[in-house]
Amino acid sequence: MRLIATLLFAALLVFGIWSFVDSETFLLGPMPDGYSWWWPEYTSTFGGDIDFLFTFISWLILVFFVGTMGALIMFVFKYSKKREGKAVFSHGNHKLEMIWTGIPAALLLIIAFMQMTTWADIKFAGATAGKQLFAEVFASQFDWRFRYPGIDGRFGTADDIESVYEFVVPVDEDIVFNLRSHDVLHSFFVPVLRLKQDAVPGMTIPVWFNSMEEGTFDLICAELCGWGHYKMAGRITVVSRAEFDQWIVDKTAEKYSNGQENQ
Amino acid sequence: MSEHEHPTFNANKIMITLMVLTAIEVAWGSLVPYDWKFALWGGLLAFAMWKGILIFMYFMHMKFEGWICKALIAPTPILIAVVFFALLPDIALNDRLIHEVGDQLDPVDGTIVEIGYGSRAVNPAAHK
Amino acid sequence: MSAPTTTHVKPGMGAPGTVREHHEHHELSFLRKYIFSTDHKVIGIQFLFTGLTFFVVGGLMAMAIRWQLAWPWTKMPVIGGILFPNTGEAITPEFYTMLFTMHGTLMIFFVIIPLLTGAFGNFLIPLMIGAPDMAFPRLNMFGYWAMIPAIACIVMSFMNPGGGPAAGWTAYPPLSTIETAAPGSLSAQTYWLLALTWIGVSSMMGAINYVTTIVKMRAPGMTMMRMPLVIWALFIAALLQLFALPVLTAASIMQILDRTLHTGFFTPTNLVVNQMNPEMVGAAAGGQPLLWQHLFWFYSHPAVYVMVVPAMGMASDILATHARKPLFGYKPMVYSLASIAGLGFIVWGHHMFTSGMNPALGMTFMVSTIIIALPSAIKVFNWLGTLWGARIRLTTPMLNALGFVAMFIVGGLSGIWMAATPVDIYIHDTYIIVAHFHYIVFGGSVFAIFASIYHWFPKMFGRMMNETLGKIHFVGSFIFTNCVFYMMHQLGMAGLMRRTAMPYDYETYAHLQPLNQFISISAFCLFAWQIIFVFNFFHSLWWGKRVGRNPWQGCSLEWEAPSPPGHGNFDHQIEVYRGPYEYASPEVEEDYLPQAKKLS
Amino acid sequence: MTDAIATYDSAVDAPRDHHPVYDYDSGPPVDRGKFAIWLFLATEIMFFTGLIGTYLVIRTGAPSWPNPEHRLAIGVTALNTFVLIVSSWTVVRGLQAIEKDDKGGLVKWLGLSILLGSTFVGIQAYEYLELIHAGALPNQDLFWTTFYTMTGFHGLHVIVGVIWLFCIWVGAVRGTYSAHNYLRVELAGLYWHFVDLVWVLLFTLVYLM
Ligand code: HEA
Ligand code: HEA
Ligand code: CUA
Ligand SMILES: [Cu+2]
Repeated sequence: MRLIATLLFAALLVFGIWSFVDSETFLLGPMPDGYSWWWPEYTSTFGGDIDFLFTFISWLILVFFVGTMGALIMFVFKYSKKREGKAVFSHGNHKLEMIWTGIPAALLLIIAFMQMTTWADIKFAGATAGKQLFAEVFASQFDWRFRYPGIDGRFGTADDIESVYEFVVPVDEDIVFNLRSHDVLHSFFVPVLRLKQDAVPGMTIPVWFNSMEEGTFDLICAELCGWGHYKMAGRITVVSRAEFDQWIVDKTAEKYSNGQENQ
Repeated sequence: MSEHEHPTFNANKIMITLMVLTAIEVAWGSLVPYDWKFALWGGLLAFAMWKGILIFMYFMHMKFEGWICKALIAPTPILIAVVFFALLPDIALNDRLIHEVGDQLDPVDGTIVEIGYGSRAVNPAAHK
Repeated sequence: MSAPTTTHVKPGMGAPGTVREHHEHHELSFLRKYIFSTDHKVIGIQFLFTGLTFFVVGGLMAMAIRWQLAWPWTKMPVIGGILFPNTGEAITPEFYTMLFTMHGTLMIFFVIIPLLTGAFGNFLIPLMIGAPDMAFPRLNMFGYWAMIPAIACIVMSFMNPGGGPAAGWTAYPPLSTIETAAPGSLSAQTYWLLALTWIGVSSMMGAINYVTTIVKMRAPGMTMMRMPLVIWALFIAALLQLFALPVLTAASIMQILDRTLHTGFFTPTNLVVNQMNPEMVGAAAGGQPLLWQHLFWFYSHPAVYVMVVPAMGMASDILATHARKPLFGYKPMVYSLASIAGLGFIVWGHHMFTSGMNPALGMTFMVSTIIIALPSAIKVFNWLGTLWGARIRLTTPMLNALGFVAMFIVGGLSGIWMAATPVDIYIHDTYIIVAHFHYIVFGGSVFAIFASIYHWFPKMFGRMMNETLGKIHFVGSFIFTNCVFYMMHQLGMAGLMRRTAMPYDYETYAHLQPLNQFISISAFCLFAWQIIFVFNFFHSLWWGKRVGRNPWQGCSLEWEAPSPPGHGNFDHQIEVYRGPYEYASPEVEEDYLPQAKKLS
Repeated sequence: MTDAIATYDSAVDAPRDHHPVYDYDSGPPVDRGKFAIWLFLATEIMFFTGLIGTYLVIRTGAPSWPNPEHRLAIGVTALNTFVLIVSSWTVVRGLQAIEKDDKGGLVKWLGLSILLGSTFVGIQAYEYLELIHAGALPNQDLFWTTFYTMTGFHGLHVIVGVIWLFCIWVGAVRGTYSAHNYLRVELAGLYWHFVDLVWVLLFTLVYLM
């Protein structure tokens, strides 16, 4: 039993380390084109900060994981052997207690401080205040709708453009949009952008991001919103500024040719 | 049976104080204009607290209780404060709320009251 | 801790050590003895059986969840025909929503909390502090009987013709309050809320009883600082319940009113759900969904500590007993338990980082959440300190307790990722969260429950559980648990969200199906493996080896009583002379020195 | 491993029959019942924290809130407040009577408290009926939502309190309580005062503010 127990716990340790060190292909070998068991590559400006924090914390907890699990395995292996005599008669050690309270406390405080600026950059009101509003995003059961100010750059005018499912944005620009819902909670989640924000009925929440790469990415609803939650998909298409302007023009033309100016 | 000599306090006096305070309170509530929030609320809250403390200390004789009963109640004021102050920024002072103002007819006296929230739109600048 | 001999005998209401005469000579009828019993041991065992029964139900639901995630929309073997005759014997999206809602609810409110505080709290508290029963035996009985309406409500909710509650165990409005938002949850959600309220009443009665008993009924010499850690843990968990639960009750009542009387606590203005505007059909509006989230988590975060704090206490006790060594750092352990509880009240916002909560508030909650990892760290290090230099007996309870420590470390450490607000933006509501809390509640609490069942089974029923079967059960459970839940981290890393009935339509998730199939197969194995436990449990109940008072050579007071203890628990007067963990004491020849043993 | 497990030895392990029950009072000098009732009151405080806290934040968050004077009959309720305060006072007098072993006094004062408590419930029921008649329902707007929830749950507490006091009163009529045995009176009183205290706050917050 002693050996089995030791091996069991050791297996968990080895497994754990392996999953960290070889995170890309862990267990199942190389994945097709860019997929991995790890986070997808980030494309937003603040993605790097988030990934850095994540990696930093990962290594920190890996150290604690290895330390504590290692000690556990060692003690189980060493002290479950049949031996003569009694166990060490000790009720604790004050100095040791101070050390293992102090070191984690310091590390935890460091983590706490490290993330404050990143958080403030992403979510604080200051990050979006006073910036040009790019679009309004409405979530509802079970689709995404995007409203653009259109050619005149103002909301609430006749040339506003509405798009369902597809959110087209220009690359390398700060995109500020208002997130709204008029039925239940939803959540705007784009894994590659490292962006998630719930849409709360009754609230208008300003959100921003800046995608550094062109491409199409999944937009996912990440908050339970009813039976169709699993299929509430959208798509973000990041294009160059020129393409984006062209898209707006095309959309406007389409709108008027369909005679849909009933705003 | 009881563990200690029972506190003797003049219950009649406390009762009369409570009565008087209530009377003043009602007067305060009706005399101070509804818009003088600070004076109205401040005064009323002070009176209510005063009365509450009188009841708590004397009628419930917490004043004469041992430390143990005090300790049992001690966490509650802290938690009350925690709940209240954590709810404030999100519910009471939430500047992301945006609702159209809905005028409603008062069911009792038929006057128009505003229920719901004013348009406190975010980023008015962004909207131009 | 080293056995001071002065006992702080404070005369209470009566003379110290009042001995009540025992008049019970007649046999109680079956009904009085096993059904309407006021005996804390019987009530504890009632909770145990109720909890385990619901564990099987909740487990079956988990299996259905896993079936859907591995082979979405395919014919469910065996039970598919019964459950879904109309949809090709496959799970429907509505049913999937109800499945995880009910799975989470049952597991938390009907399994883990009743097992930890109801079953072991009831059984252990009087025995371990040397009391004849709870302070209010009748109230205790009502505490169990308040479970019955709760069970009735949850069954009604489940059997509701339109479909079960569909808003997750967190029941976020408006999904949970507006009937058109989740077709099928018409009255089910109301029953669900009533069930929650009843279970709250049950917990509250229990908690009042536990705290009073622990404070007022300790045997002579049993000072607070000589109580076993389980008792400390149950004490603190009871306090958590007392101060947090009423807020949830208030919130559930508000939600019930929103649903039935159409009040407007959580309904914002100008809502349009499924072409229906609540105000048009006469509902009040102007409320806020976030209000519910705050009130809900104000209880439910402390509740997750209710689910782990008693488990920590049990693990501490079992580790010390089977390591034959005094617990390392008794006082720090007590203080860290208390600070987990205290801090537990100010961290609830970490469930709401991306919910639209004020970001400044988010930062505050982030700091407090990070700080709360510290007392847990102290506990882990002290458990390891206990193992150091020990003479470990690898019995089944010990193995399970070690399993608890290992998995609590994994689950707790992943909590640090989530506590970091920017990181949580990505991982909120992904499978990393699912992995995190299953590691703690299944790997942690459930393994601690297994350990406690193996450890205290002899005391409960006077018979031993089979050790060999127990070890086989542990090894398999440990392996499969890790296969299931460790791999969920990988799902979460790839961004897979929870509560998704069918993820593979998304390009981002398309490659995850094989991994999900692996997890599901492991989960089925995990479930099947529990048959060994069930067999062992019932077999030992009747045919297990008879044991004496102290089969594990433990120090705490429950081992002074006969197994199983009779009415009034102890057959001789108990006096306590030292702390609960005097193993390997040099003062005696054996390697343990019971609390109640008088040394000349 | 099993070597550690002591086998059953009927000489030491069998339970000894006909033993007394050892009941010991360890804790601080406060009665169990009183200890428990304070715990219970702590839960009640948290319950009303949930309700009143919700009201306060919803109210302060609303840019406009109807003046309660326009919607509620302050005068009647002020009278009701007096009634409840007096009932609290009579309970205190009852307790003081029984402390001096004045059994008749206890019956008298408790009876008065029950009457006053019932009056309170009656007046509140009347107020509700009037309001409902005028069309004020809890689904009207947030004012009525919070009003009915808070006063309704307080009303339920008053009803429970009246029933509780009534049970005590029956005991008092039968002469159960004496100067050496009045804990139950005190506990019921504590609950009653708590209900009174909540009303004092509610009256101010809901009716006057
Ligand atoms: C018993 C249950 C339990 C316990 C004990 C915990 C413990 C912790 N939890 Fe967990 N949690 C849940 C149950 C639990 N949780 C549940 C059920 C949910 C999801 C609810 C839902 O949405 O449905 C959840 C969700 C959840 C979230 C929300 C995630 C989200 O939805 O976005 C967060 C965020 O901060 C969090 C954090 C933590 C932290 C920091 C701890 C800490 O207490 C952990 C502390 C422990 C350790 C850190 C490990 C041991 C220590 C060491 C080995 C020493 C060294 C370590 C360091 C110095 C870092 N949890
Ligand atoms: C306390 C908690 C608990 C426990 C023990 C479990 C156990 C399990 N859970 Fe659960 N789970 C939750 C709490 C819990 N869960 C919660 C709160 C949620 C979130 C819900 C929500 O989103 O709203 C969730 C969600 C959840 C999901 C996510 C669903 C989704 O978001 O789409 C999944 C997916 O795989 C899952 C799987 C499992 C599995 C495979 C187990 C297995 O470990 C189960 C194995 C069960 C057994 C093996 C039972 C065996 C029985 C016995 C041992 C008793 C013996 C009986 C006698 C002797 C009489 N759970
Ligand atoms: Cu929309 Cu989930
Ligand atoms: Cu939490």
